[in-house]
This record gives sequence, C-alpha cells and structure tokens, in this order.
Amino acid sequence: MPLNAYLIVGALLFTIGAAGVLVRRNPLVMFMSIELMLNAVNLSFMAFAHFLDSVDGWMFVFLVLTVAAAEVVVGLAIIVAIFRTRREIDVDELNTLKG
Amino acid sequence: MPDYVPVLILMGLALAFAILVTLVTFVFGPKKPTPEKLAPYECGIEEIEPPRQRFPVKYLTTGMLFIIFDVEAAAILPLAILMRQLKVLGFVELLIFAVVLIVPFFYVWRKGAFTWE
Amino acid sequence: MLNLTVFTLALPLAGFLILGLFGRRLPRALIAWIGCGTILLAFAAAAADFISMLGTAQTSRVADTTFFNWVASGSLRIDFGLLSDPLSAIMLLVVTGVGFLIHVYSIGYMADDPGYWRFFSFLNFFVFAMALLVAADNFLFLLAGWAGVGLASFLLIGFWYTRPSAVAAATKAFVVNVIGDFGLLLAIFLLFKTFGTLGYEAILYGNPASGHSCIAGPFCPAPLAIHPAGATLTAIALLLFVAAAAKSAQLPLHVWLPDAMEGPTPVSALIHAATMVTAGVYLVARAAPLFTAAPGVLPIVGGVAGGTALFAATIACVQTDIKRVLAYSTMSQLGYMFMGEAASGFSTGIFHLTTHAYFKALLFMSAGAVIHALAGEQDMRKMGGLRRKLPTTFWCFVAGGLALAAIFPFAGFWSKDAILGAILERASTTGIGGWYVLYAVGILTAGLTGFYTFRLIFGVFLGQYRGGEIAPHGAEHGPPEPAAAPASRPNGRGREVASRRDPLARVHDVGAAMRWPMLILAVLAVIGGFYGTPFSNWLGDFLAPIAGTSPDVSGGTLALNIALGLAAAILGIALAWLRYGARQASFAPTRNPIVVFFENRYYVDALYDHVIVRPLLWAGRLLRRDLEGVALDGGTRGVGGVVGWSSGVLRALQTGYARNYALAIFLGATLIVVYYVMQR
Amino acid sequence: MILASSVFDFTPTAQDWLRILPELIVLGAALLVLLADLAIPAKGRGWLALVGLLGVVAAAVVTAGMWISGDGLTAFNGMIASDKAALFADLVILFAAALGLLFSPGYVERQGIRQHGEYYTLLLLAALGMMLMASAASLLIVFAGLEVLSLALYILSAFIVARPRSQEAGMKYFILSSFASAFLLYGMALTYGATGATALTAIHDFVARHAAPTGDFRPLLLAGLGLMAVGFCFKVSAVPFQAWTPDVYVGAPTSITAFMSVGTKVAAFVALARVFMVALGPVAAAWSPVLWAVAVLTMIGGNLYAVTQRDVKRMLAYSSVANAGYMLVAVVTGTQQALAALLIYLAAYATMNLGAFGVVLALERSDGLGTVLEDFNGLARRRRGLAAVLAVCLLALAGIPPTVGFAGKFAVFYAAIAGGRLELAIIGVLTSVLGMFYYLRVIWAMYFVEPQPARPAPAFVVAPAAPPASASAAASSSTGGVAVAEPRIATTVRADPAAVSVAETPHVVYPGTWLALALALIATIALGILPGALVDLATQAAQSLLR
Repeated sequence: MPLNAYLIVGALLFTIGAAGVLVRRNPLVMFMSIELMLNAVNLSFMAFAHFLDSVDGWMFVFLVLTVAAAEVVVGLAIIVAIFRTRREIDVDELNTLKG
Repeated sequence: MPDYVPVLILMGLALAFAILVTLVTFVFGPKKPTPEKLAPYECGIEEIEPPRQRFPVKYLTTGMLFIIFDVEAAAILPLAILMRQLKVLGFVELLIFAVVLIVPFFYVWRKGAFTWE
Repeated sequence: MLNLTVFTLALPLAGFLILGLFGRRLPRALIAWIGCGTILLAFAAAAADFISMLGTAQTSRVADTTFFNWVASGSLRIDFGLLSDPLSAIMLLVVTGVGFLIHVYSIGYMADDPGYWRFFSFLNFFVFAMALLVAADNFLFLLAGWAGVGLASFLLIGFWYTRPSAVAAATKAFVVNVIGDFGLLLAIFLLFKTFGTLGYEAILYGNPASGHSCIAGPFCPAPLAIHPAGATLTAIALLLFVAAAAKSAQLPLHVWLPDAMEGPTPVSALIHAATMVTAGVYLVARAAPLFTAAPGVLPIVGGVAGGTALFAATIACVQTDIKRVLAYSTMSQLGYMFMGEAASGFSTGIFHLTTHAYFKALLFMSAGAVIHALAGEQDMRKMGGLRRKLPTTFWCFVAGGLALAAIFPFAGFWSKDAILGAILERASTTGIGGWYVLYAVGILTAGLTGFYTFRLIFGVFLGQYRGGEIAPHGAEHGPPEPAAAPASRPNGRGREVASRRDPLARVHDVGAAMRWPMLILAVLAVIGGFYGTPFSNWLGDFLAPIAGTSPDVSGGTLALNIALGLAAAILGIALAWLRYGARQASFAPTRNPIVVFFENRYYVDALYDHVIVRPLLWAGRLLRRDLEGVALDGGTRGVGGVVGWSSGVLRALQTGYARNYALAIFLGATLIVVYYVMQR
Repeated sequence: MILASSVFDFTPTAQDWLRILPELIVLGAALLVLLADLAIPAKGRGWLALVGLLGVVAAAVVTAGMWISGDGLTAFNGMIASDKAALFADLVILFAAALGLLFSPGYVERQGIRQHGEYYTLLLLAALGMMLMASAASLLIVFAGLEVLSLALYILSAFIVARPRSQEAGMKYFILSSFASAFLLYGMALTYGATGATALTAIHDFVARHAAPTGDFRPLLLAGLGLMAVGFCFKVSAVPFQAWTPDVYVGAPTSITAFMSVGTKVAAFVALARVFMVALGPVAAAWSPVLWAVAVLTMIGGNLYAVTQRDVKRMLAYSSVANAGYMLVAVVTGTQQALAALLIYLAAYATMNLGAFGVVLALERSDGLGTVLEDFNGLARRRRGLAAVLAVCLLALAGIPPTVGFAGKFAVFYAAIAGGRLELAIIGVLTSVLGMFYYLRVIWAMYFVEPQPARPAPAFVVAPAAPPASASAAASSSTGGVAVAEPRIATTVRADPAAVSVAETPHVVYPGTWLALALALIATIALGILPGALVDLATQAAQSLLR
C-alpha cells in the first residue's frame, strides 16, 4: 500500500476524533475521542517510520502510548474527583468560569 | 497537494458538521426539560431503581494504578532490546526508570490505595 | 568642569523614598525639613554645576558623566549618563530653585492637610523625575523622566482623590499624556532606526573626537555622512512635537491643563505652570538641530503655538475661576515659547520659560494665598476689595501681573520682547507673510494678556467685596470635600452673627512659610529679565552652543517691536481698568455671542464630547447596554467606549464551555491549514 | 524491532548524565518529597516545601556551574541540549519553581489542602517537564517534556478538590490541552514525515538543504509546521488558542497559577524558539505569516480582554495572554537579537508576574474569593507591604521604567525594529498603552479608593450548580456585613483605615510568602535599573542557540 493510504486513514481518524471532542459532552467520550486522535497520529508515525526506514517514528509511538495511558489515568482521576461533589458529569455544566 | 484535497474536504465537512450540530442543538433544542423527558427509559414502565449506578471509586483507583504501571512497562521494551549495546550505563538507566516507578508505587501502597476498606 | 547633577537627582529621590516609606510616622516638621532640605541641596548642586560652568570656556561647557551601562548587546548600547551643559544647567536651576520655593510655600499651604507626607513625597518625586528629564544625556532616559513627570502630575492632580472631579481631571491628564508619551516613544524608535543610537551627543551635537557625527544643521560640526531622508526627519520632529504639545498643553491636546487645576495650588504652581508643562519647550530646544534640519516642521510648530496663544488668551479673558484664568494664561504663554522656538529663537523660548517660571509660580502662589484666605473660594465674582486685607499678596500679584503683561522693566517684558523680536526678524528676513501673521497674533495676544491679567487683579483686589462670610480655616482642602467646610464649625451660629458686619474679619494675609517664597519670586519677577535684554543678551550667548544664536534684533525692528508690544499691553490694561477697575467690576452674565463663545472655551470640549465621545457611546450603548459603566471606568469615555465594547464582544466569546474553546482551537488549526492550501 | 538495533548505534557515557544533571536533581527531589511525605507526621508536612526548595536550589547551583564550565553539547544521541539557552530557561523555571514552593505552604494551609506530598511532588515534576521541554533537542523530548509538565499541571489545577472552580479548571485544562497536544503531535508526525527526522538539527539541515533554497515547501511540511504552531500557541496562550487560560488560571490554586503562568511560558517559548526560530529557521517565510497574525491577534485580543475584567486574578491571566503576544513578536522577528530579547522578556515576565500573583495569593481568602477589584480598594492602607509589591509589579507589567518590564518591552520592540518588523513594534507599543489602563486601575484602587466597608455581592458569580462554594461565599459576605455594621460608623468619623479591614478576614501572610515577594520585588527593580547582566546572559544564551 502506498504511504498516502496510511496518511489518509490517519487524517480521517484524526478528524473524526476532533469532531468527537467538539460534539460530545460526556468527558469520558471526549477522552476516547482524544485517544483516537493520538492513535491516528501513531498510525501516521508508524507509516512514516516504515517508509522512511527510520527508528525515530517507533520511539515516538512508544512515547505516545505511555503518555496516552497517563492521560487516561489523570482524566479519570479528575472525573472521580468531580463525581464526589456532583452526580453527573456533563462538560457543559462546567461553565462557572467565563468572560 | 491535490492528494490531500479529499482530506481537506473531509476536515471541512467534519468542521461543518460539528458547527451544525452545535448550532442545531443550541437553536432548536428543547429548552424545557421535564423529568419524563430526562428519564432514560421511555417505554412507559416506571423505574424501579436509579438506572445509573456508580462503580465503587476504589475500583477506578485500582484500575488507574494498573493502567499506569502496566503501560509504563512498555517503555522498558526498547531499552531491553538495546541492553547489550547500551552497556553499564544503559543498565543504570533502567534502574533509574525502575526507581521512578517504584517510589510512587511504594507511596500509593503506604497511602492505602491498594486496600479495599 | 563639575558635574554634580547626580546629586540633583539623587537627593529628591532619597526624599521621595524616605517620605514615601516612613512619612506616615514622621512628625510634620521633619517631613517639611526632609521635603524642602533635599530640594535645597539639589539646588545647591545645580548651582555649583552652574558656577563651575561659568568658569569654563564657552566652547567646552559640556560635561557628560556616564554612570553605568544600562544595556549593551550587539548594536544596542545605551548608557545611563547625566549631562551638564548650558541648557540643562539653566533648566535644573529653574526646576530646583522654583521647586524649592514652592516646597517651602507648601509647608504653609498644606499645613492642615492629612496627606502632608504624601504630598511632599510626591512633590519630591516630581522634582526627581523632572531633573532626570532635563539632565538625561539620551532620549531613552528623557523618556523615563517624561513618563515619571506624567505619573507625578497624575498623582498630584488626583491628590484629593475623594473628589470625583479631581479623579476625572487626573484621568484626563493621564490619557492626554499617554498620547504624548506614545509620540515620544515612536520618535525614539524612529531615531534609533535612523541613527542607530539615542545619545544627544551623537544625534544632535556631534563630537568629532569620539567619531560621532550628527545630522546636518547649524550647530553640527561634523554632519552625518548619510543624511537621513528629509521625510524621516520631519516625521521624527513632528512626533517629538506631538509629545511636546501633549506635555505643554498645545492645541489640540490642551484639554487636560485647565482641569488639572483640581490639584492643590502649589501643584498648579510647580507642575502646571513653572516646570512640567515647559518640558515640551525644553524638548524642542534640546532637539533644536533636529527641528532646524527637518523641513517644514517649524512653521507647523509656529502655527500651532500661535493658535494656542491666542485661543487660550481669549478664553482667559472670560474665565471667572482665578486658577483657571491662570491656567489658560499658562497655555497662552507656552504658546509664546513655542512661537519663539518656531522662529528659530530657541534660546528666546528658554528665556521666556525661565521668566515665566518666576512670575507664573508667583501668580499661582498669590492666587493660592487668596484662596487660602477665603477658605477655598476660587470664583472672582465672589471676591473684590481684598487689597487692604491681603497687602503682601496684592503687591506680589501686581508684580507678577506686570511681569505677565510684559510691562517694562519686569521680567516678562524682556522675554516676550525677545520672542516677538525673533518672530519679527524672521518675518522681515524671509519676507513670508505667515510670519507677519504670527507676529500680529503675538501682539494681539500681548494685548489680551494685559487685559485678562488686570481684569483678574482688579476683580480680586479692588472694588467692594462681593462674597459671603469666610470661615477661619479650611482653604480648598480635601478630604473631606470642601462642601464639608461649614460642618467643621458646629458652633458657628453665634460667631456668624457677630461676623456679619465684616465678612472678611477673620481673613488674614499669608504666614511666613508662604510669604518668603512669594517675596523672593516677586523680586525675580521684577529683575529676572535682565540677563536677557536685547542690549546685553547674556542668556542667549550662554545657550548659543546648544540652542543656536537667536536672530539678532536691533535698530528699527527692535524699537518697533518694543513699541508695539508695550502699546498692546498697556491698551489691554487700560481696557481692563475701564471695565473692571474704574467702577465696580461687573461679572454679570452676558449675551455677547463672542464672550459666550469664549466662555464655553470655543466649545472644544463640547466638540470632543459631541463628535467623538457621544457617537462612540451611542454606538456602544446600541451594541452593549452596560457600556457606559465599563467605559467610564476604563479611562477616557471615548477610547473606553470602543475598547469596552470590543472587550465585551470578546468576552461574550469566552463562554465558559470547554467545547466552544475546543472549537476555537479547531477553527484556528483549520484556518492555518487553509491558509497554506491557498498559498499554493 | 530488529531493524532498530541495526539503525541505532549509540552508547551513553557519563557525560550524557552530567548534561542533564539539573533535571535529575529535580527528579530526585520530587521522589524524595514523596518518600518524606510518608515519613513526616501530618503536622510537619509544611517542611516538604523545604525539601523541594533545597532540591530546586541545588539544581539552580548546578545549572549555574554548567553555565560556567559545561560543554554545552547535547546528551543522549542529540536528544537533550545543555546549551546556554537551555540553562537560561532552566534558571528562570527554577526561579519560578522556588517562588512557587515558597508561596505554597501558607496558601496550601489556608485553602485546606492536605495532600502535601503529592502537591509538592507534582509541582517539582511540572518543573522537570518544563526544563525538559526547554532543553529539548528533539521533537520527541519536546513532546515528552510538554506532557510531563501538562499532566502534573492538570492535577494541580484541580487540586482543591472540594472547590467546583478548581475542578472545572482541571477538567477544562485537561480536555483542551490534550486536544491541543494532539494537534501538536500530529504536526510533529507530519514534520517527521516531511523531513525524515525528529532531531532538531537534522530537521534544520534537511530544510536548509532541500526546502529553503527552492522555496518550494512540501505540503506535508507546511501542514506539519502549521499544526505544531497550533500546539505551541495553545501552550503559550496565544489568541485564538487562549480561551483556557483565564478559566484555568482563575480556578487553579493561585500558587500553582503563579508558577505555571511563568514556567509554562518559558518552557513553551524556548521550545517554540528551538523548533521554529532555529530548526525551521531556513523556512521562516513559511511560518512567519501565521505567527505574525497570531502575534497581532494576541496583542490586541489579550489587552482588550483584560481591560474590562473585574477580577484581578483573571485580569492577570489575560495580561499573560497579552504578554505572550509581545513575546511572539520576538519569535516572528527571528533574529538572534530577537531571541535574546525573548529570553530577556521571559525573565522579566517571570519576576513581575510571580510578584503580582504572589500578592493576589496572599490576599485570597480561604473560600478562594477576595480577588475582585473592589477587594483591592484602599489596600494600601490595610496592607501596605503587599500593596507596594503589587504596585511595583503592575507598573513593571505596564512597562514603566525603571522596572524590568520596561527593559523587556524595550528589548523586544527594539529587536523587532532592528529586524525589520516595525509594524509589530508599533502595534505592540499601542497595545501596551492600552495595557496601562487595567494595570493602573488596580493601583488606583489600592491607593486612591476608599475601602468599602460592606462587601458587595461577589462580582465573580458562582453558579448554582456549586452549592458548597456559593454557600460559603454567601456566609462569608453575610458575616462580613454583620461584623462591619459597627465599625462603619467609626470609619466615617475617624477615617481610620484599621477599622475598615474587617471586610475581609485578616490572615497572616507567611514568612515564606514574604521572602518570595521580596525576591520578586528586588529582581523586578534591580534588573530594571541594571539590566546589563540579564542582557548579557540572554545574549550569550541566544548566541548558543542561533548563530
């Protein structure tokens, strides 16, 4: 398969993820969308690494994987903290800070 | 550049969709929520108990800790492959990595994150 | 040659710091000693510099001491240095000398004010900033001083901050001054871009020894190899003049000065008459080579200055608030100074600056004494007949008034004569009609000056007293507001009845602390002009290395000029006598359209209000209901309107919804990508 | 994976470890704090700050030593730089961290935070991430550093668990920052694809050889640097990517706000300079229009937003947006001098902004309120020291001489003019004039406005969805109202400032806070009067990065 095929799939996934962040209101789903964006990037990295025959892309993928995991944990931690004071979480309810 | 035109079009479409959905819900969305409307099941049967039940927070805590310690191990993989080439200092590096993981592990343990009560 | 200028700066700064930090706990006497003592020592340092300069050959009267390297990287190199040359020496003498007298005067004037320490610390800060302004040896630290005096002026106008009018006036002054600062900053950037440096020596005067060269001009020994384009020079000079006009209240940036009279009277005397407002005059004289070399700028300066002189003088003729009369008179006299400079008589401008400092400070002090005596009354319609009650003040006022009206041989006569002479000389050598017009404006203004000055004197001191009964103390002091003055004498009922027979029974003339500075300045107002007579122009010669030689006026021109100037002034005084002196002065409202026009200050403020402020506010209200509150708070109403409105629109975008923020990020990213696609 | 060992031949040496010694020390201090938290009884947890502080000071000393005698080379196969730019940034970040640590004990106690160990560890880890990001010599480390600092700051922003505003801040920061990070990462991927490298020197060589001479930029490269610009602009809070800044700065604990407003900016700007000004310098024609527009928008937008703010904390947040605009001017200019100016401005911003936030922090009440403009009325009479520090810092932010803020602004605008960006300098000066209004308004309130005895309803509205905070706010304002009823009479009679301060519960300002404020104040003034040393260091740092 040509490089472009991978890249286009990556771009599509990335855009879908971004759209998910924009339209969903549940923070968990938003996290998932962000994970999708990160994995879309991973796909691009791997494609590039393969076609360029370069090791840098693989290293990046490892890093992104671990970072993504850490992000999930931190996100969940914040959600748990919010759950302690309110019953539901809708990101749109978090809007006392504005202006 | 022509190769990427479809991508751009798609991005544009996604953007338009996002704006459209936001706008539509904002403009046309009903502004008068009633308890019935918000109820999760609309098949006419009264709820027996609240449909949404919480996981115990402990479960989440353990899960989070598992993820973090599990996935961070992935970072050891490249190091392991190159272990021979990296010589002693590579091993030292691995140790430092381990210490960075072990100290927080010890911390959460002592803070009682692994006990169920 | 000595260069003790650093002490002239450091002492007031030390006074400011001591008073600012510990003043609250210090006894009043000590505050006064620190406040005045530091300025006196600063004056001594300036005087020592001056005397040692007199003992130096005229060609080498420059001492530029670099204290530290402020910044040096690559081509950017700026030192903090203090310059002692004839121009800065004269300016420092005036600033510290008059400043000292006004400090002493303030001991008496502010005696009852709770903010005593604050007042003296601000005043010391002002002297420091002004000294930095005139002693800096490069444009950057000129700017530092420039901003500093603006800040000091802002603080002192708003000194009685419980009065809304004082706060409004302070804000107005600040806004106009920021416009000027902006002009100066842009001029500095342009200077830097053009010359690659900011030092006076390199840009203005040149010094072959150090390899610097300067722009071509009459004062430049080694003209710059690459002459900057005339347009650049013009732009720089015009920007400098914008700064000067804002600081020196020239049209159309004059609106703040009359309002600045909300400050305590010593502030009006020191800052808004004697020193700070002359910073613009100083700047033009300092940058004389630039103004001379820049094509087409000096006529603009002359036009603006002449317009201001006449404009302000006409308004001064109809004002009834005695401080406002003097404020407009200050504007008018500043116009004179710029007129002299526009006619290439840069030293005549400085000459008038010095004499004006004496007599205008004196007039303000005398006005302050009147106000003090009348418990805060500033309206001359409620004065009259004060000559017997306030003899010292009266005679000081007369001395100052004669100097202001330019009557022979008072100080103002010589300096105004020098300016008008320079303009007439310029007119006759160039033969351009515009200079003759400017000269006519000068003569007309001289007549008006005589008129309004003596209208003031006659109205205040002659005739019958027209006001009500005077409380023994209180002056114009706030806080609390002057309206609270009656409340401060709860048992006044009985005394009020007793004193009704003579409403001025408790009015007394000034105390020692106020009297001596007034007397010294009165003497200076009488004799202060003798160092610049057309027959032996010592000051002109002294300043010549910096400001260039003034046009030489002699013979028929001189005689004509003196005759015309004196005739105009005497005519003005005579008119004032007929209207206000010979019979009981009448300040009844008039329907005379010209007077009404003048009384409304040519409707300039109203024009600003209607043309700029109101439409903006209207537009703003249309778009955002609560604009007015925002705008009034945000500074000037006009600027605040636009800013407040756009700020409101932006804030509406800051919805607090994370998804909207994410959308903004996404949109930004899309825009960037689309931009790149469009590029190709 | 087999291919890795064939392509990859690198063996670390002791030198590599020495070059990242400051980072290691901070990491060690973070772990030490974690362990010490287990050992120290609950009452003495305030001492954890001292442990962290010692680590930060040690790291700063080592950094200074490396400045003098370090080899300035990269460590670990060109991953992490130890050049003077990195060391300069490290020093500024460590300064911010030290002040953050000094601010913390008093603030943390007043806000009722009990997890001291995590708090200080995360603060140190955030500093570590900032240092990594600022010394990154590879896109990989840029991203790693960015994530380390971000993850720590997400948690710290949400650290006052019981306060809805803090939760909201953490959540928003987390979602938006991850979102922006994804863009940054995508940009890095595309840049990697276009240039075949992630090391900055390799990217530089590639674009200098292939892209710059022809002027024909590959679409991958353009898209890559465009998306990276998005990520960086988010981190430096440039318009239109600034929206998170005020919300997070206001909601987060103020000690964290003070630290991150400075540290994140330093890290992100130095990384931005490394990636754009240095590595992508040869293709400046491609990215400078974008950053030009962002800089202009940021200068105008940031100041406009700030003008009408009533909450001083929020105003300072927007002021940080505006300041990002001035710094972007230096980035767009792109010369070595501009880089030096950027570093000067960063250092200047660090001192004055830490001082300003420090005062706000010292005044903030235990319910997180008390930072609205009205609360500053007459402050000069109640808290003279705090008012004076805030006044100086705000004057510095307004760019008034002789403070360091003036030196910073002058350096940036001068560099812009020298580099042929006159229009940016003019916009910068104009918007700075606008900035003076909102800074001076606070000073005006502190010195010239009578304190209002009765506290008005908080202008900062707490939404009904947040019962605990609104209840406590209501309670505090009502108690304030009751308490004030009697002294109000006294004030009108005597105008005695002491009687007025009942509007706010007076709390003690801790010695550590005073020390930090004094440090910020001294630096703000001293570096303003004698900026020579700072300019020297910054110039050396710029020379090490951009030749």
